[in-house]
Amino acid sequence: MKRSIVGGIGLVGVALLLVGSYIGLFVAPPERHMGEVQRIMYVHVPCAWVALLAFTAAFVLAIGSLWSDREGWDAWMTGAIETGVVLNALLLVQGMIWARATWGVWWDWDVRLTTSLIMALLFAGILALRSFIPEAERRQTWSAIATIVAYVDVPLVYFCVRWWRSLHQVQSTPDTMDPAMVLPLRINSFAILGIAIWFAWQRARLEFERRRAEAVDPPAALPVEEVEIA
Amino acid sequence: MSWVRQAVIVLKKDALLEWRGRSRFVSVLLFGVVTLLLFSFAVGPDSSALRAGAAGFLVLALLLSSTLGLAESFRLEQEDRGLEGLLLVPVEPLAIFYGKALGSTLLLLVLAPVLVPIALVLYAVELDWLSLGQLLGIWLLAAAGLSAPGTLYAAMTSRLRSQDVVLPVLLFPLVVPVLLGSVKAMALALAGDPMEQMRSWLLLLAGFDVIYWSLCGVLFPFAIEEG
Amino acid sequence: MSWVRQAVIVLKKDALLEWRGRSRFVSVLLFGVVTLLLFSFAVGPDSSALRAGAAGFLVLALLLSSTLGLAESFRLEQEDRGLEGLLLVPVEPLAIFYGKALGSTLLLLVLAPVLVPIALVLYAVELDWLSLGQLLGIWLLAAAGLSAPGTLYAAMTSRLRSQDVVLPVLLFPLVVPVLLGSVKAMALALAGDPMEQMRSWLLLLAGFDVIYWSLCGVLFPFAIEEG
Amino acid sequence: LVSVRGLGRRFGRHWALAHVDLDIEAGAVVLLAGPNGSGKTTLLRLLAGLYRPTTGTVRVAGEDPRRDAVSCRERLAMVSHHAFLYERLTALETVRLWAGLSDRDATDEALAELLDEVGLAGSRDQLVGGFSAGMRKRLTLLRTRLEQPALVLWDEPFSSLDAAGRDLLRTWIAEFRRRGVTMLLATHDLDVAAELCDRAVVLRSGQKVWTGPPLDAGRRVEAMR
Amino acid sequence: LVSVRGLGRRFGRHWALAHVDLDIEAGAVVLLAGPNGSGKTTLLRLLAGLYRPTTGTVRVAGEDPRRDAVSCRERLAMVSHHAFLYERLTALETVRLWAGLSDRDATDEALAELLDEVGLAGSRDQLVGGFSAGMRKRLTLLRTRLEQPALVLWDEPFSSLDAAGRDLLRTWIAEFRRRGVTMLLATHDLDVAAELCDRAVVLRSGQKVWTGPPLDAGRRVEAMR
Ligand code: HEM
Ligand SMILES: Nc1ncnc2c1ncn2[C@@H]1O[C@H](COP(=O)(O)OP(=O)(O)OP(=O)(O)O)[C@@H](O)[C@H]1O
Ligand SMILES: Nc1ncnc2c1ncn2[C@@H]1O[C@H](COP(=O)(O)OP(=O)(O)OP(=O)(O)O)[C@@H](O)[C@H]1O
Ligand SMILES: [Mg+2]
Ligand SMILES: [Mg+2]
Repeated sequence: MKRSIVGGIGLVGVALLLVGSYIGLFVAPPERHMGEVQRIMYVHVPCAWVALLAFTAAFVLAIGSLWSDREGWDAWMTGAIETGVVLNALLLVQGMIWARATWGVWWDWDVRLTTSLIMALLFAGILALRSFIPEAERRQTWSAIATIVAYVDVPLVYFCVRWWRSLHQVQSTPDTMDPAMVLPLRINSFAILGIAIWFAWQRARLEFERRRAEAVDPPAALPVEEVEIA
Repeated sequence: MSWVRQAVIVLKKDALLEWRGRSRFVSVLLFGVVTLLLFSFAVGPDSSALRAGAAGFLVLALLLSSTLGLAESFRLEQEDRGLEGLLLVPVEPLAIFYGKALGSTLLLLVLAPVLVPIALVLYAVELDWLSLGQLLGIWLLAAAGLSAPGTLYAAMTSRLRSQDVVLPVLLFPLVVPVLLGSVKAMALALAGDPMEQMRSWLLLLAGFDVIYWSLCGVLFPFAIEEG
Repeated sequence: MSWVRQAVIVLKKDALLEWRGRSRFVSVLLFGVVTLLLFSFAVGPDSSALRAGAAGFLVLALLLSSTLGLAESFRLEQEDRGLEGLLLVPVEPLAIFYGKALGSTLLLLVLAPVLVPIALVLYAVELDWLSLGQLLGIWLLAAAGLSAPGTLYAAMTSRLRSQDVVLPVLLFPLVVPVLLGSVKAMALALAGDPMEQMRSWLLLLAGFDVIYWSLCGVLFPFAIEEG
Repeated sequence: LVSVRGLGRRFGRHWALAHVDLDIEAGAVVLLAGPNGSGKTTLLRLLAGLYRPTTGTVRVAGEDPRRDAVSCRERLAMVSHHAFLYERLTALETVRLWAGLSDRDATDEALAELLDEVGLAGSRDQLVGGFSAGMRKRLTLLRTRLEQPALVLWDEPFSSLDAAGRDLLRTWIAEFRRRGVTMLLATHDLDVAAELCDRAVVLRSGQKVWTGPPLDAGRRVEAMR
Repeated sequence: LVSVRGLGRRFGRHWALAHVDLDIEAGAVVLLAGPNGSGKTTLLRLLAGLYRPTTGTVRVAGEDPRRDAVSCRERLAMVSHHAFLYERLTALETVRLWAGLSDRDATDEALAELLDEVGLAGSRDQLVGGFSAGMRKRLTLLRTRLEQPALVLWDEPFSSLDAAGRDLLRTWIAEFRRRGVTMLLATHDLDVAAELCDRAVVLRSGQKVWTGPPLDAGRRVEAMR
């Protein structure tokens, strides 16, 4: 039941992605200065948004999993982090391609780019940390702690372009954008969100099952012999 | 008993151990010095490149020393489970955190009077008193910024087998803002700050310090109780 | 029993422990990567300065990784006095030395395929196949040169609690020549070698390797038996 | 004072402790016996909140030693396999540290007297890193005297001690018992311990298999071979 | 087999051992008794060449354990306070390592049988880092079986062992004795040890103060309080 709902969300996501990308590639106008490469924005920005969202979800789940040590929190948190890391990696790759096309370099130590890279390293580091800890409870607590600590970087990724001068573009609003660009951007954002939910759910379930597999049942209870004390 | 008093006792204990194992302080120091030296070998005899990188090298030496110092401090706690002994007394986890973080900050501060002059000489930088003051202020902010998350992660990784290596992996990306902020600010202090950019970097450092000194304090009890 | 066979067993044991704490290898590697990243933050966005320092940063990352790896390896030996247990079997001290030194060299070699490409990308260096080959050759020589005295040093310092402060002071001057040689040679491999200076640096490195691998082998039994 | 329900702890795929129910009224002294690896240490560490239970609950004076760690541990003292020492402190500095942290403003003379009591007067300014096995044990035993515990968890306190040390420890335990301190005593020296305890619990493969008079515990453990 | 003359060892300003003369003929079993901190461990470690003598000489089968460390240690096995384990090896891997290094080409079955003998068959693939105190001790005892020693130095081998473990160890020592292995047994369990030994040496503050029949050693140590 739950499974089919999530599967449905994923499928809708894929469908939306096709529609949105079609509009983005063939219907929306090219950008004035950058030309056709700018169309990479229709995946770049949704990836960025959903990655930030995934890490935010992981942050909330981490707080939950410190609060009550329920296993579910941990599994979902891992799913969210993995999703975020994948999207973050995609974001970096797309961004680098875009940068090569418009700025002429693959990489620049610009604040936005730097903070995004740090974000990827931080959360990938948490996944690494998890693999080093054999005990499930400790793994849960420690990765929750590391997630909360790492999350401080996430708002920085979002706001850094406003706080420091940056090569990278500052946020625009729908008012400052061509409506023909806003539509495919919106569609693709929901598309990637749907796919991300499906992916996170799969990973969370896997994590859950992994933990279940570790958890062998206790041996059958032995009888207790009680001798009266004189 | 108030945890503040406990924190002071923990700090004093660490200072005593530090003093007993002077060797350790000397070698952290030496490590810093040698790192500075190595950087100048690595970059070569081109003194303008050296001067340009001086701030960066100084901060890197600070960073590496801090990692080593913290890792060692928690190794002593694990040797005969001293930390567990503290928790059983009981010492408030908060006291352990702030005691250790403060101790680490102080240790890094003590490095300044040695490392800074060496860097200035090696890298042929000239400095007036104002800039020197700025430099030390930045040093303090950076030391504090490295110590808080460093203490948290050192406490966690000291229970892992390979703490020496896991610690930097977790810590380094986290403290990149500290690193960047202090490198930029120091470079401005060394080379002059015509465009008044220093303030924003100092704010970044101070903001980082405030956030992590409180956040890590909240998280530390969870980290340390995990048996 | 021949000490060569024992050395192999020691090496295999270390490899197994390494594998169990896979974490450790991964993190030595990550440590190297992160260090490389940090250098580029520290030096700043000026990519020509970065390119100039690429060789130096690579060697420094190698040095730091090797120190960490070796220190960790001997820490495992001290945890429950495993090393003493080996000596009592008895294992020839020579076998321990060559087993450990070889293990360390191998660990450092495995780092190359990851660290070198990253450095090349980060520091925007372009390279043909010949230079790449040279680079790896230098890497091997440097790894060996760091491992032999490093093993000796780590064995001594792992007992440091009751030993003198001088030991770290002894090691660093020992390693600096290896460092210098490999930085120079790598810089030539990266930037081209119009004046054919590479040979002399390689000879220097090879000479150091031969000397250290035999000298430290001779000294190791003394270092390890000091109780 | 102590109440344990369905307690279990798993390490990896191995259950070190399972299905343990245990109630200890205030003032009782319970002998904890069982072969090597039967889960004694694990049980004591769970009571001190040093491990998290995999299943079941632990209550010490109604509190959960994990959630309310500090207030639980104010009540208890533990002597464990590890001595909790810092190699580079002297004996006196060590007890001064412990006393300071538990807010007992003891003078150095008072502390030196305590050291004298465990026969370490001559080594008070020696670094504990150079202590012999028995001297370490003697020093760690002092923790029970510095705190004012209502519950003491002894994990093999007799090991490494010489005859004099054992006698001393025996009188201490008897003294604690007289003062109404609740105790759990895990040891393999069952003959020595039996007379000090009110009742015994025998563990086997992590499960409680027997409770009864302490004098019979030895026979019960023997029978398990 | 063992000959010690004027042996002394100083740590810092403290003499842990002084003026010790001792001769042990091949096949003799000597009980080493004395209060905590009297120098038993120090003496055994000097015999194994793990400490350098400050004064005096040590000879094992005519050789100096410092100069000819390897050939001396081929002859001897030592069970010490430390178990010499690597936390991340399993029990089987540990004995395989020891066997391999001492050039005994034992099959895994043979090694597993040895583990079974000390009751660790069920834990052969468990990492020793998770072993209980007694299980570690049991594992380290196997070192005496893997080498073919002419001299065994036992430093408190009974501590942490349960009753079954102690019995097993007693039979092992008796068996070694029958086979003519020379042994030095430092322990505080004097009643258990007395019957296993030929004679006793009592140390006090690092000096040899008494030698005599093992059954009287306990009384002699008691008298020292
Ligand atoms: C690796 C390189 C890059 C990274 C890591 C990166 C990262 C990000 C992130 C995290 C966002 C979303 C945050 C927000 O909504 O403010 C974003 C948005 C955006 N990026 Fe990038 N970016 C990169 C390269 C580029 C390049 C080369 C361009 C084009 C010159 C570009 C143009 C944009 C635009 C237009 C937005 C949307 C801003 C808005 O209007 O809200 N990015 N990028
Ligand atoms: N940290 C751990 N990791 C893995 N396994 C553990 C751990 N602690 C205990 N065990 C396992 O749990 C079981 C019980 O161990 P425990 O230390 O409680 O035994 P014990 O009764 O104290 O034994 P002993 O008398 O030898 O001290 C053993 O099989 C041990 O291997
Ligand atoms: N490495 C060392 N550094 C400093 N002092 C030491 C060292 N080893 C032993 N000593 C001192 O030497 C004395 C004898 O110690 P040793 O360990 O030989 O005693 P022991 O007879 O084995 O005692 P126990 O019965 O407690 O094991 C003690 O006073 C101890 O403090
Ligand atoms: Mg135990
Ligand atoms: Mg001893």
